[in-house]
Amino acid sequence: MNKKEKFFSVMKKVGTGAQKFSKNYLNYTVILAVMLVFTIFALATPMKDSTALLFQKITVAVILAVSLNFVVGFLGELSLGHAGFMAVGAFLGGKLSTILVNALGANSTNIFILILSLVLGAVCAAVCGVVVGFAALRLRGDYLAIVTLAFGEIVRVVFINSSYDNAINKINATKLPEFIKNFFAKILELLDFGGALGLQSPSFPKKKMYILVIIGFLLILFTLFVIQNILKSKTGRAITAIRDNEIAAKAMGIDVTKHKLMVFVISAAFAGMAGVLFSYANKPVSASSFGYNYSIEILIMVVLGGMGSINGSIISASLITILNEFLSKKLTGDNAIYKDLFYAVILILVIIYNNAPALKNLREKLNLKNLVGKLFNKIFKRKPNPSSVASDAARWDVVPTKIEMNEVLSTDVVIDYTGENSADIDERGGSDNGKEN
Amino acid sequence: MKLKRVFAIVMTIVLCFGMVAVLASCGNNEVNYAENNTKIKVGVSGPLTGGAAMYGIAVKNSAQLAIDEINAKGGVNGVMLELVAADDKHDATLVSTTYTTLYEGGCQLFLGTVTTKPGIQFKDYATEDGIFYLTPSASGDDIPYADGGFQMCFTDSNQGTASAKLFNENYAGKKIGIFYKADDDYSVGIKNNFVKNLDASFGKIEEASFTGDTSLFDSQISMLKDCDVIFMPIYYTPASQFMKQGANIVKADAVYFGCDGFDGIDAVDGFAIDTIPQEVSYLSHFDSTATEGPAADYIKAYKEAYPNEPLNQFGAAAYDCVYAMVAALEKSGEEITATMSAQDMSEILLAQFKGGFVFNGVTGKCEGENKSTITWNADGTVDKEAVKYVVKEAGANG
Amino acid sequence: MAKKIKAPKHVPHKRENIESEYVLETRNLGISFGGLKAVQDVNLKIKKNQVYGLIGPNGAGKTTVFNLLTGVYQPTTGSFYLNGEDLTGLSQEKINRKGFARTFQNIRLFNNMTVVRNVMVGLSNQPEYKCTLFESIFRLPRHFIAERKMRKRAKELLDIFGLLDERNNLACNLPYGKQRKLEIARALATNPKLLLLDEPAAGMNPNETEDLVNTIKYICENFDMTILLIEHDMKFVSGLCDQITVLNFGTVLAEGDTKEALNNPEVIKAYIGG
Amino acid sequence: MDLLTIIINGLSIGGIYAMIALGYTMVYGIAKMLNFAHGDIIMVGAYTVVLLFTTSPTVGIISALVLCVLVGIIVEKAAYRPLRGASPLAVLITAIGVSKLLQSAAQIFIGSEPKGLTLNLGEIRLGSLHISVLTLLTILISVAVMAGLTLFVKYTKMGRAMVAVSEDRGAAQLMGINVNSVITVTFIIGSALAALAGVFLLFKSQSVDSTFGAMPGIKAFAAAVIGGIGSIPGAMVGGVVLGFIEAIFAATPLRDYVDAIEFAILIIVLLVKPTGILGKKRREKV
Repeated sequence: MNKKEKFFSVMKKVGTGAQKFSKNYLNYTVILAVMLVFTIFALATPMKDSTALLFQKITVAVILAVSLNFVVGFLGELSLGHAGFMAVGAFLGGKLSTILVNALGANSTNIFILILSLVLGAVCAAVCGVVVGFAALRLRGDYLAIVTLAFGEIVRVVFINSSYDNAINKINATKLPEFIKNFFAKILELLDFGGALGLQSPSFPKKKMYILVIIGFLLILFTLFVIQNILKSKTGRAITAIRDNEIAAKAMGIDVTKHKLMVFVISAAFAGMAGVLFSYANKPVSASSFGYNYSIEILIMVVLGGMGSINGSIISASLITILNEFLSKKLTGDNAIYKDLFYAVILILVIIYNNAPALKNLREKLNLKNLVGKLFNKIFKRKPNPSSVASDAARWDVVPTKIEMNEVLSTDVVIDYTGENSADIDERGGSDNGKEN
Repeated sequence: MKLKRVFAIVMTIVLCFGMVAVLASCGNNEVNYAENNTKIKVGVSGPLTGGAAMYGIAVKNSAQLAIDEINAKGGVNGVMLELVAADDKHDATLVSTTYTTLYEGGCQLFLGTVTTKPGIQFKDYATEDGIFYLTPSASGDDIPYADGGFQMCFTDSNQGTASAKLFNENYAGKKIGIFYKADDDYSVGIKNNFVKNLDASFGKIEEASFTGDTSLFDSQISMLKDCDVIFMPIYYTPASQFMKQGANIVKADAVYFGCDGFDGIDAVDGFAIDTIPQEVSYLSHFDSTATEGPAADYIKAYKEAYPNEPLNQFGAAAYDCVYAMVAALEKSGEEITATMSAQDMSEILLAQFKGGFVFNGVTGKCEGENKSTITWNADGTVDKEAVKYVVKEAGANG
Repeated sequence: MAKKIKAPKHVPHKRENIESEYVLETRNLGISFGGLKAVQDVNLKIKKNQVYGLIGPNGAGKTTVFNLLTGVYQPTTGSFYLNGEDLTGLSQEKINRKGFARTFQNIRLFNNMTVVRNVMVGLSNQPEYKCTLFESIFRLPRHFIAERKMRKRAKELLDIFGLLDERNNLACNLPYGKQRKLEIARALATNPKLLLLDEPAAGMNPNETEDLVNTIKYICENFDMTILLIEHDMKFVSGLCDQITVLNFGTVLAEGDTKEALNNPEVIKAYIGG
Repeated sequence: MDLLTIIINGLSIGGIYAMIALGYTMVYGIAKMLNFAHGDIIMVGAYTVVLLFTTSPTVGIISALVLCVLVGIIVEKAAYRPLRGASPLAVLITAIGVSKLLQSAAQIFIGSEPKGLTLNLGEIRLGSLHISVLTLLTILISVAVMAGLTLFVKYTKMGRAMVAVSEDRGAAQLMGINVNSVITVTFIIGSALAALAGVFLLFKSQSVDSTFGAMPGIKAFAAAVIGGIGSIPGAMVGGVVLGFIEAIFAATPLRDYVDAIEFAILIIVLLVKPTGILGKKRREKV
């Protein structure tokens, strides 16, 4: 088979697959289509570097936004440490690829090594997800948000100080036996993530960046596949049930512990993967890129796309990334600050519009929520009559905005003083609705 | 129902075609110099906003100043120059944008990045495209390389070594302290080399560090208060905060000794340097307090052109960079046109810079009215003389 | 991490099963918050297929008993048994899986989910709909089979409560009475052996109440169900329950046949005031 | 570093954290929201003082108080009040938005370069020990503020109304307490405390930029949590504890990990004793 035939046969297969998907899964179809067009272009004509680099950023942003939405939109917990998970993936995946590339003398574009790094990055981030998930079992709302923020900062500080040249020198200056010195040196070398300057892990050259973009698209599809399938299963119902009313969910026999941990772990794993993609596109991988501000940037994407709307997250992540790129070229000097101001104002307005109890009537009248998602549903998927909007298969697109969510979140702290499964529930939020007995 | 599905397919196709159009408009990878360029474009990526903006702005202004001067004198063999500055906010992840903006925008001469962290990514890209750059101020040890990355400033390790040498000669027997920023590659790089090259006779060196945006240095001051000489491989803002907060606690006859990051410390907003009793000096390749000689001429020209903008050694180095590249082009004797490709121009420059090119500039040690002599090593590092400048003598005057 | 140094002197209950003819048996069940004994010495004995009433004035500790039985609170004294199996000290979800299902006094539905999905949440843990997360993610046949079966079962349950037509509406959009019914349907979905209803008729008009009485009777007969309910509406209680326990200030005031207990002078005194 | 120096350093930074934490704890206890923008109100105060310092320090401090209170009221009315009764998630995200808004506004109006001043209040020498007057002032004023707040809460009508609102907003409303005005007063007090903290923080660091308050803000929240959120003495204790942690670790090789250690302690406190050192526990009714 020559190259052309092979290409067409692959295309044909992908084509039939795409048709099958499009029946039920619109977002897969669109992303697949975009990916195919991109691939054709990348292969047919050498595409501009800036285009490939932009798409690379978009793929990372989409994975991050969708995985954060899983926690914020569906579990109903605010995570301000998503960039921390990403950092774990970026550094550990990047470290692995550095070691492997050096050890095997391989090319930095070796796909096999990339996949191994993706796996390691995801696993390590998932382990951190377990740690934060455990916090989520005991804490809720503001407190959990602070813990995730603290987690992100800890990760950043640890990686930014991860250069141990001084420690190695100090150990070498001692009178320890040589093998112990070597042992410590090896360990510290393994833990060395470049410190302040960052990790100079292997990355794709610009001309090959399209390969990373295609892998990014495949990872988006994988992310959607996992998260959407979870959401459209009994596990997904359990997760949204916990979001809507944790106490009732427990009374229905739902293992809140298991589900919360699971959501944090899965979300962290995908953030870790996005981190590995990031490490393959950026040099050096610097811990200062993964600060609190980056977590907020992802959160903005999620909020503007609509909490609880996967399609919204995909669209807003893409648009915001493109807009950022555009603005950073167009706005120079002092004007660049207006971008941050703009996002801050938009964030506040969107939240107030979507959540203010006083605007309920306005909301119902305008019905703008998930405008894009709705347009999508309207155009592509669903019958236009109202009952189909509420068709339960699509119901995971709904965002909790009612007071009831307050009821869930107002109980911030669940303490277990006895150390057993006692259910002393600390009330910190103070419920606003007088319905409680 | 069926109609909707058809509509869905149509919509998807439209979307794809839209993307095709977008991608097509991006064109292919070849930069069309003949169409875009009427002048030689000089590109620089630096922080024009954010915390490090003062360095990027100084570089941008100084490069513009040099270009204006060169153009006024008739350009490079009659071809005019034009500056393109892109904002990387001192963020390595934005280099993908700034580099492509510059390269695809048709730049032919590159000043690289202003700071080190973005510079590494820039170096990668430049290597891939076969681009020569002469960075004014990205001082990291990873920045220079033999096949196209040259520096106008000293590398961090060279600065550390030079400072240590100076300490060995001048401060023997004194108690040395170091105050550095642990999460800054510039600071850590200099500090490590400084410690490595310091004579063993100094005994224990007190090390105090800080991270992030911290501006409270109580603990660090307490640790360093008994030192005779405090080495500060940091930028001037935290240094000035340390000096203000420690004015009464640190020994009054102590010396604050900095690197090129100190340049401009006497002009920090709200810092009355005369009120502190300690001596402040630094080792640098540029004297921003010069009142005569080439450095002073540059400062005068800069202040006339940009009266309210930051002025520091970054800018002076950028000013030299532009002149150096132009001088190299002119010296090569090749025909220079505005539509040459960046690669062609890089080839000419690289041959010059690797071939013992000598440049006379405002940075480095200027004797009287004579400009300094600057040469480059084959590995891309610069060879010029650093000078110790005393910003302020010991004793409070305020 | 959480050393038990700071924990209150709560001796962990050692679970021991007993021989019991009752679906629910509690022995000296009690809880105190700080020094306040909210509930003490409650001994309930509920036979199979019985509708048992738990009544008492406001603040008598009825809901607290429910919370003890469903694991929301851990009893400080006593124990309770389901068909002789000791469930004391288990967590809420475990108690539910053992066979206790409850409704709440202030309705706690999954408001942003559709009616049918609310019920399907209740069905999650039934062994006949078992499918692992892996099977769900990769859409293996068992996922589809389980989903189809769950949906069918959920529709059946909704049909019983006359909610079938509302199944694709959001739970929060239902009228109050239907929300109450949905809560019961959802509780039934967990296939309990004992159903605990906390004021099921609260806020209902007489017609709705009557409707509810019939539904509860229907459940009892057709689902082989035992029901423990809290209610203020005496007509409702006497129409449904064959036995009741009257609580006052956390202690049992009277128990036994509904008529007798209600005519007990102590009970009348507690209700009328005194 | 000797122990006394560590103690003094700890108290000096701890006093400032305590002052910020007091504001946090007031707002969190009564408005039941994590006011992420609290740190940025500190920045507003510090900028005001810096810009007016050459005119007159007193005028600067007074205008800082006034401006911060105004900003606090505006933020509360415009951003937080519409969300009263909405999910805490929404309120928290809005607070983050307000924080970003204030930071970028400061950058636009004042510029991204730090502004500074030079100030030397002198110091007291006791043998080898040097205590700066500023440190003493910081400690004295934060103790005074704590005492004042405690008295205010205990003995004034508004203070008691605040306690009532923090205990049960619904019931307080039924008792005829104007919850809106109580919350506004809380924000006024909180912002005034932030302004005060901003002044001291500025006098200490002698320089301010747009992210000046962000880190101290988050750390002070940590202090408030460690001390027990909602508790006025708790905020004080938490602030000092955090100050000591910082001072102690600054003298060890772990100094570069100070932030991480503080946050780790915060996480541990939240997991093990979420009510903090002096907080009290409540239960939710089902």
